[in-house]
Amino acid sequence: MRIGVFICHCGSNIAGTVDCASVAEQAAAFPDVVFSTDTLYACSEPGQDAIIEAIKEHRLTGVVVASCTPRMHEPTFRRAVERAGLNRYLFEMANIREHVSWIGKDMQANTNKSAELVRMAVAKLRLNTELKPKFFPVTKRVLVIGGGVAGIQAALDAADAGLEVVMVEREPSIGGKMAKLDKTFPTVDCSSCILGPRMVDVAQHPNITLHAASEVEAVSGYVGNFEVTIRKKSTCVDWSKCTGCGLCTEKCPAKKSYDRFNEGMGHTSAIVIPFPQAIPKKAGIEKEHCRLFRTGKCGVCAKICPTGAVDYAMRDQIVSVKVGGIVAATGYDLMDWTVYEEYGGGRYPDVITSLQYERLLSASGPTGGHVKRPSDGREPQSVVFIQCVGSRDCSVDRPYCSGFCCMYTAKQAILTKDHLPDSQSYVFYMDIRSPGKGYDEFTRRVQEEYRARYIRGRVSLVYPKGDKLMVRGADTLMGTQVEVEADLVVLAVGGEAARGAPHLAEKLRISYDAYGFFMEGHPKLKPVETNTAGVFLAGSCQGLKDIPSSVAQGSAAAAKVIGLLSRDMLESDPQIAQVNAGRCIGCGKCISVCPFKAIQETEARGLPKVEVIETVCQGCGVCNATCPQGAIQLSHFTDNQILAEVEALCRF
Amino acid sequence: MSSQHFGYFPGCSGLGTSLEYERSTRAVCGALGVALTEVPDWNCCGSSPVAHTADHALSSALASRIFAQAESVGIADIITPCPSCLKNLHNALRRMEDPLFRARVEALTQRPLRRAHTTKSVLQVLVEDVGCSRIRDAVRRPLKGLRVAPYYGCLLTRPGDSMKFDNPENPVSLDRLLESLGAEVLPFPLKVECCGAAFGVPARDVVPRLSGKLLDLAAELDADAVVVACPLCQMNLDLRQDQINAANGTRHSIPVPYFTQLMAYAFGLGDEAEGFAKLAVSMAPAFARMEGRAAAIERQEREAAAREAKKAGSAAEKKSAKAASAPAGGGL
Amino acid sequence: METIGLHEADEDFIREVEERSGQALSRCYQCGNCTAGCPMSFTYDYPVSRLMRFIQAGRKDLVLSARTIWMCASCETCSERCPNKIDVAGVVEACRHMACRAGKDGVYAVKTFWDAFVLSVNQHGRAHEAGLLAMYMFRTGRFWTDVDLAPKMLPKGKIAILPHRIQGRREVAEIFRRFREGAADEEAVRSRLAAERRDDVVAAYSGEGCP
Amino acid sequence: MSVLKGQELRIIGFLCNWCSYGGADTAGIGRFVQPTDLRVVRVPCSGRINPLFIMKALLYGADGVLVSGCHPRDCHYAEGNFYARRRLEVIKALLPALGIDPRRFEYTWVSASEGRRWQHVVESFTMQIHDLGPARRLPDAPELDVLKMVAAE
Repeated sequence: MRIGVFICHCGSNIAGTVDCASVAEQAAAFPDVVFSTDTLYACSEPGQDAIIEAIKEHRLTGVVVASCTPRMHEPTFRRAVERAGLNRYLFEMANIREHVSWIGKDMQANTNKSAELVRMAVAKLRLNTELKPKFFPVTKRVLVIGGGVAGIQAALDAADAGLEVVMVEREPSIGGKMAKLDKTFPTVDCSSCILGPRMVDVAQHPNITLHAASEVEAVSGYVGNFEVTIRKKSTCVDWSKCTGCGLCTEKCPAKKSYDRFNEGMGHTSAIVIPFPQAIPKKAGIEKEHCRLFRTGKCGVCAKICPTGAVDYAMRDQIVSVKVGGIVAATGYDLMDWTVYEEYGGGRYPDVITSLQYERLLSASGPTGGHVKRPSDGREPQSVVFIQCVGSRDCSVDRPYCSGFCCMYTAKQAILTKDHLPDSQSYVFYMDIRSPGKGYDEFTRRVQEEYRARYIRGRVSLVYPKGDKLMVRGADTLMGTQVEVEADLVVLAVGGEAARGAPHLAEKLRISYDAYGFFMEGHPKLKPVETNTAGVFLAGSCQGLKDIPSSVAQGSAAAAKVIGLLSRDMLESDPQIAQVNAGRCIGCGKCISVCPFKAIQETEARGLPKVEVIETVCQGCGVCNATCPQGAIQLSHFTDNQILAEVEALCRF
Repeated sequence: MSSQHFGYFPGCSGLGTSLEYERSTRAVCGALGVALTEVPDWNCCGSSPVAHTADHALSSALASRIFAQAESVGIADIITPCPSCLKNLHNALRRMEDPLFRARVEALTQRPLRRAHTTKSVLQVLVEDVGCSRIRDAVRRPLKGLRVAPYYGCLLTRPGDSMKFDNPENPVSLDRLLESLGAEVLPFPLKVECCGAAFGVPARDVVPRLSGKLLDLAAELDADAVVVACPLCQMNLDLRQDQINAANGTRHSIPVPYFTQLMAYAFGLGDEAEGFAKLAVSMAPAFARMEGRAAAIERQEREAAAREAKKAGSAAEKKSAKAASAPAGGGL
Repeated sequence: METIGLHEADEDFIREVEERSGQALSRCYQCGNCTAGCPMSFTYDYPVSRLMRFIQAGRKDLVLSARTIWMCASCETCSERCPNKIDVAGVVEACRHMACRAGKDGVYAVKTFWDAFVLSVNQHGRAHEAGLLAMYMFRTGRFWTDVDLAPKMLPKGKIAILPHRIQGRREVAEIFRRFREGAADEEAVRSRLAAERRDDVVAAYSGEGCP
Repeated sequence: MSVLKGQELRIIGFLCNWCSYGGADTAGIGRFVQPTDLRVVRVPCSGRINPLFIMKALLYGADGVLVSGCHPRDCHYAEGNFYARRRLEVIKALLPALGIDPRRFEYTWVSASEGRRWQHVVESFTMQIHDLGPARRLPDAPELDVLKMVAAE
């Protein structure tokens, strides 16, 4: 093999702590290396051209680039060598930036380590072989998990582009958190007025199939051809018959049931249509509140239903669907703020969350939009907002900023004044975070025009005194302890990954961070991709964000899916397992360990053997490590290739 | 029960200002079968003033001598009624996990500890090791009708991370204990607020302000008594109640017994164990109100029971009538 | 108010407070929660959060002379509620210890009361409430301190007129003497351990950083 | 050329591409300073790691071998790391029989977001190997039968 080595300076990113020229010089002496140089930016156009030039000029048959992580630019350089006529797998990378120059300043040690990493790459490259991809057909259908505003946007965009869309929503209605909001910042326009029509579009779009009150049970397969199992949870109402007339909800005797849509701010019936604009507008029974399920006596709704849709014996249904791509848009939930015992831990009825306050403000809410205290129904005169409850707080393991609380609190303070002109709002904040178009102006308006008092400091204690709540905080700008008598305390509770998000991530085989948020492919350049091909992200499941950003990501994820499924055939990755039939003894151990069922039994000259289904194999190599004969080898990561790297390190 | 044998550290105030806490604690533990062996010839725990002004090593050295004295009679686990002593004993053990700190302490005591020690409050032992159900079983005179505000003070559960007892912001162990005595326990939102601690002596405006707030709240809740677990809290709220009233222009007269005194009363252990005579603000009016309420509650209960019986009786009648008229075999 | 020269920050002071308290002061982001919850705040010259800021800025004299560090009641509300899990009370305590070492007067009445307590323990092995109160009154000249309480306590036998002297009071006095003579000084103990080849202990300690 | 004499020891890390290699990248992007001893071999999945790799590395002169994969249940290939865990446990148990201090080999789980954790893993493992000192070198280690046996596990 004739190998060329290119040591990238990456400006000063690498060259600042690695002597690149010295590494290139050392590399020239490695076996099979016929050309070695250092280059300012290997990934730039002149950098790539230089590689192509060198391949041609020195008749190179293999290339090593030592630069950044292969997770960043391996595809870039593979394309470059391909342009020079080399097979793209006759290329190796040594990561001397993330793993060397950025984690230490010792020039001598870094230079030495870089040279060793290049030696490893060369040793492996010498055993590389040409690999060619296969092609396979794709299913032109997309699964959108989550029917909040991000999922709705992704679904509509994909459906408008002609793709079939299957939407799965855990709740009985789509709409997500946005459907619960009264108004949106910074325009203070009505949330349901802008979301409602889009929800209707989802229901009516010929390309969209909606499964509400459903969850993704299992996912198998791979990009282009996922097999998804959906559990449609029993609502005890046959939705093909239910007309959403609401008669059952009126007659249901269990009127004191917890109202999930209204965040517990009001009561509802046990058979319930979550809210007037619900999509689908169908009734469902909440079993934990239903008299029939609790006491065995009732059955009023079944008697009253004009279409006979109520079916107490209804069971969950399992539906299977094939899709080519998946968009996860599972959103967020509020963190459990009751850990803040100093704010009452949920014991004081007039200490509520901001989302509960949205329901009090909303005309479709339990109070018809009249702001009334939950305890006694009085109109509050003094309303205290406490920011950063469960955000930026290491003591409850929520060190991150939720990002949207500053803005919605400003909005709620404005709405408070609109609803109750004689009221006074107080906002305890640590920093006002309002980077967005028109956002900071908005937070000025609430103080200047609406006269909300902003107090820079945290609140240490809220306790009831008579029928008021005493709020004890600090005003760090005055440098003193302060107290406010409040009628109502609204906690700007931070968000966290939706309940069960990690569990879904595991089904989708995507990564998630310590807080359950899904990991994007690259923090800058792949914001809606994941490291699992064919799975994309939209909205707060990736990290908390406001409505405009969620919508933007919904569209971005749709664009990615549309791009993916615009092709009829997809290229399969040739870095997959291959069987050396001569060595295979047909023991079948590989079949039992393969997570993708990509290996099957076969026969050669009457002897049992195995073979790999090439488009199913995902290239994990578990079979390779299991095979007692070394007969099944993962291309591009064979035993010999990896051992060559080990040996390059240990033997010199 | 062998597991309920502890070393006992009364603390300096137990010999003076909190005599009644000390005596009632011993009596209650005795009644519940918790064996206490007083640490022989114990010294000051190295409590706040020493820790405050000098150095952790010095205050821990004083604590360490106490553990060494306990070792001399074969005891490793020490309990104390005083939260301030508890905090210092606890912090000493925690800090001595660091080998250098331990060496510094040993340089002062010249008596290295040989055993692993633990320390707990009397309250924790009564709630966790004895348990409320055994306490309930020991009650002879339930505190039915007594409205009490449980006040824990600031030290009992802090630091929460290492003390690992109850909830540091909203403890409920004392609530549960008092409930098992039959008392009506009021929600007392300032249950862990500071009373002014030892500042009663050197800074006179502190206690009226901080303890005054607590008494105001207790009065607002119409509490018969504020129940405490700390000698310093008790002294500030009870002994200094007149000072507080004078400073704030209030006229509170709320008795402030230790929880162990109420236990001794409920267990019927006698005047000496109860020690209510030692309180500055008398418990007598509170007990009088309690008895009045208890009588009213009992009357209501009797009436309700009678109504219930009547209802059940008529229902049974109806049922039997129905059963009689129903065809044979019509039952389930 | 004076202009504070930020470049004049006393870095050694910052480091010493961090070492003595075991707390990373840079974690404080000045939310004010400690000030918000502090019951003694009304007695301070600087609220706790500002004290934290002064320490961050290396204002040694100002911090060690602050009334705040003497009036803190060590109730630990600040530490319990700090969103950055800083033991704020521990930081204040470290400053108070440093102020004592530096011979600062502190708040006279408070320091005198603490000193009387410590002396009482030094003498008798236990704190003698009546005795230390008498000593405090004598030293401060505040002869009317709590005399109104005496009639409430004396008849009930709640004041022990004579101190309870323990048998081991000499042992306790020895502890105080060794302390005064510096037997527990960190450097001394560390070098003695090194001499005794207790490397395990020394190594374990030097590895200690921020929690 | 070799590790820096007197400063570095020879430590090899086998990292799965999706989680731990990403975690090491995240640590780099965060500029979390680490000791320079470790050399990383990238594999698709911790389940790809043949016990042979680890045994050979240790017999051929590595002073320490570190394996890191995705957290259990968070595997890019669904269950590769479960297979890995079983095998790696066997190796750890076998090392003493070969006269190798089992502390020279560790395995752990680091996700792509856990740059800080990766830094901590590298620091503590490197410190552990330095505490053990250089391993005995077997420059011409023969193909031991036991290796084949392990590979067959």
